Amino acid sequence: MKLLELLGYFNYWVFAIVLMVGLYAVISKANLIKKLIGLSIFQSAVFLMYITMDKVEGGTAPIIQKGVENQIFSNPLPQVLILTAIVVGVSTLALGLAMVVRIKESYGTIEENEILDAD
Amino acid sequence: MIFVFAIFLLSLLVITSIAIVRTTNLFVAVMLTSIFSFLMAANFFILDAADVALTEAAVGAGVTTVIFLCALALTGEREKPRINGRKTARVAVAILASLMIYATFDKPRLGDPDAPVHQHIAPWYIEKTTEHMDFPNVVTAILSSFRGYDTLGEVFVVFAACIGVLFILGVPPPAQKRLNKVVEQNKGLRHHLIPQVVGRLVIPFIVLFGLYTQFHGEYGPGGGFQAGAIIATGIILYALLEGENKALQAVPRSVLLGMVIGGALLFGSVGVICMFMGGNFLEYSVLSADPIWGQQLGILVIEAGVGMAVCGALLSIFHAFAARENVS
Amino acid sequence: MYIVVSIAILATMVLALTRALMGPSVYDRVLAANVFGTKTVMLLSVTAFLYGRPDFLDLALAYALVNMVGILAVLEFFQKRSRRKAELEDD
Amino acid sequence: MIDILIDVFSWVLLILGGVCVLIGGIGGLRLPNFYTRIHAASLTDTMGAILIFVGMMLQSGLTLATLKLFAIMLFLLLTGPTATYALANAALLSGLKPDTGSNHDEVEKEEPAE
Repeated sequence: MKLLELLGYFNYWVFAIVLMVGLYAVISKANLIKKLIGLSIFQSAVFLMYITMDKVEGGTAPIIQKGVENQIFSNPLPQVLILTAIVVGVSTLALGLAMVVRIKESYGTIEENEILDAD
Repeated sequence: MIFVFAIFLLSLLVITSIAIVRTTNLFVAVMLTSIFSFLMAANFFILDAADVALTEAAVGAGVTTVIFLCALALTGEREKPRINGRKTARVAVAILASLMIYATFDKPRLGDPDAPVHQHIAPWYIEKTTEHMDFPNVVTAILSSFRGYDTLGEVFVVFAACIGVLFILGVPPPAQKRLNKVVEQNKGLRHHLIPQVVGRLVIPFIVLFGLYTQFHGEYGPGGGFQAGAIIATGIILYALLEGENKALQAVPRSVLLGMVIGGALLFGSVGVICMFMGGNFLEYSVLSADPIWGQQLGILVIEAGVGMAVCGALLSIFHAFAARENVS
Repeated sequence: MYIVVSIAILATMVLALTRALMGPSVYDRVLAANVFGTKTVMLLSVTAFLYGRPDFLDLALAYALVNMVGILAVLEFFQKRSRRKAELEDD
Repeated sequence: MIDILIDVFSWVLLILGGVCVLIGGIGGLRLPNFYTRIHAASLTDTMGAILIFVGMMLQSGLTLATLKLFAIMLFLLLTGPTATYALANAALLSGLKPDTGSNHDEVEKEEPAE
């Protein structure tokens, strides 16, 4: 495979790496807020993969310009999915943070191991 | 040529994500998360996703950072490093990463026109948008009319999350945490006169730009979700500069809840009205004699509903967190 | 010609990112985030021209407006923390 | 003839803007303490923004894009320095003393804000 061929897969490799970095944060970090940050990184990696799939060689964004004829457009469908997913992601993140605040107030700590001991 | 940009920005993305996970100071992690969202928006734009980049910009820069910081103010800022369990987690993650990278080799190359993704339904959408709706932005057409039912579900998810946060943070904190002295007026950035003056100058433009994005959704990148986030960011800026109480006077809590409920209700009622007029649920072409104008009218009203719901939800979430800080 | 400008902006982004990662005090990181924000605005507008789609400047305009909120939120957070520290001392 | 002149002038402005932005980045990295870095980064920020956006405005002639470019430049000029001012103010208030040059030999003490 020549280099240019390999570069075509670079986006997917970055997706795999950022996904795993997010997963690592969720698994190995005890602090609940760090877990939520890891979760949002995990989510952004998934968004990146969807949007990488929609790019068409030489295509522009799927907004039809009046004058231009037979334009190649990138695929609009993944963009619609991700557009709503970002806003939903933020509101669920806010829900998670609200729970973390309540855990801090009742347990006095947000380190996972200390919470388990307190139970 | 876009490969140069894409590779450059994506490698920055990887570096930032690794740096986020490694720092122990949570505040630094939040700052790096805002840089992470800047990079995501730039990547989305380079990969031809203008609407998504605008959403990531409107939501990532303003609302996410503010919500994280409000939560950090209520919980500790320092993270205690964990000693055991690091080795196994790293090995497991490394194996998974190599498996996934191995799996990516039979994916279509970036930008490959005859990839299966592009054959199935996308060309149909692009043709039908000019035929049914006759406006340029295909993404808004799919979002609000072809896939209107899913967007309705999304608005209800945002609504549920907002109600969830209000329930969770509605309970007053346990008594001993409450500061006995009278809560001095939250003056926002007190002695920063210049940001207040410039903020007072910029906030109307932010809200105006939010409304522009709301109604410009058909012709360029924009729509309800982005507009709601931008307007919420403008009012959050007002709350930061003038103090949270004055922001509550400007947009009281009842109005916020009314916006959240009203937006979701507006969306659903447009669907029901379509059924009354003979079409099926969320089929806007029956709304008026000329089907194309019916579609455009329906989409306009729905985007307004989505914008109201998202703006109300994000703002009431912010006020729920900010009110908590005064008390505890 | 836009490519030259965009490469310069990308290079500055890398420098700002290294300052964000290395920065000794926390305010260096906030400064790096601020510089990064303005560079993103410039990169978006230059790329909009590079792609020949100048109607996408709305993104850069949105970013130019929203960029300040993050920075002021951080400073508000610090002000509250120092105020709370002062209260703890005199309590 | 006139549009060649405009083209050349806008390229010169664009390149100057790029160089100015680059200098800001390098300055932000190499300067010793916080206040010199903030000085370097914020100054070249606004200057680079002016140069690049005026260069692009010349390039795009009298269209809607020029108006948008002008609006972006205006808001960048408004919000950029304000954010930097608020940052420097907060740093000063939280006890990060600027190095007044008198105590050059003293090693830069660890900022209390960390």
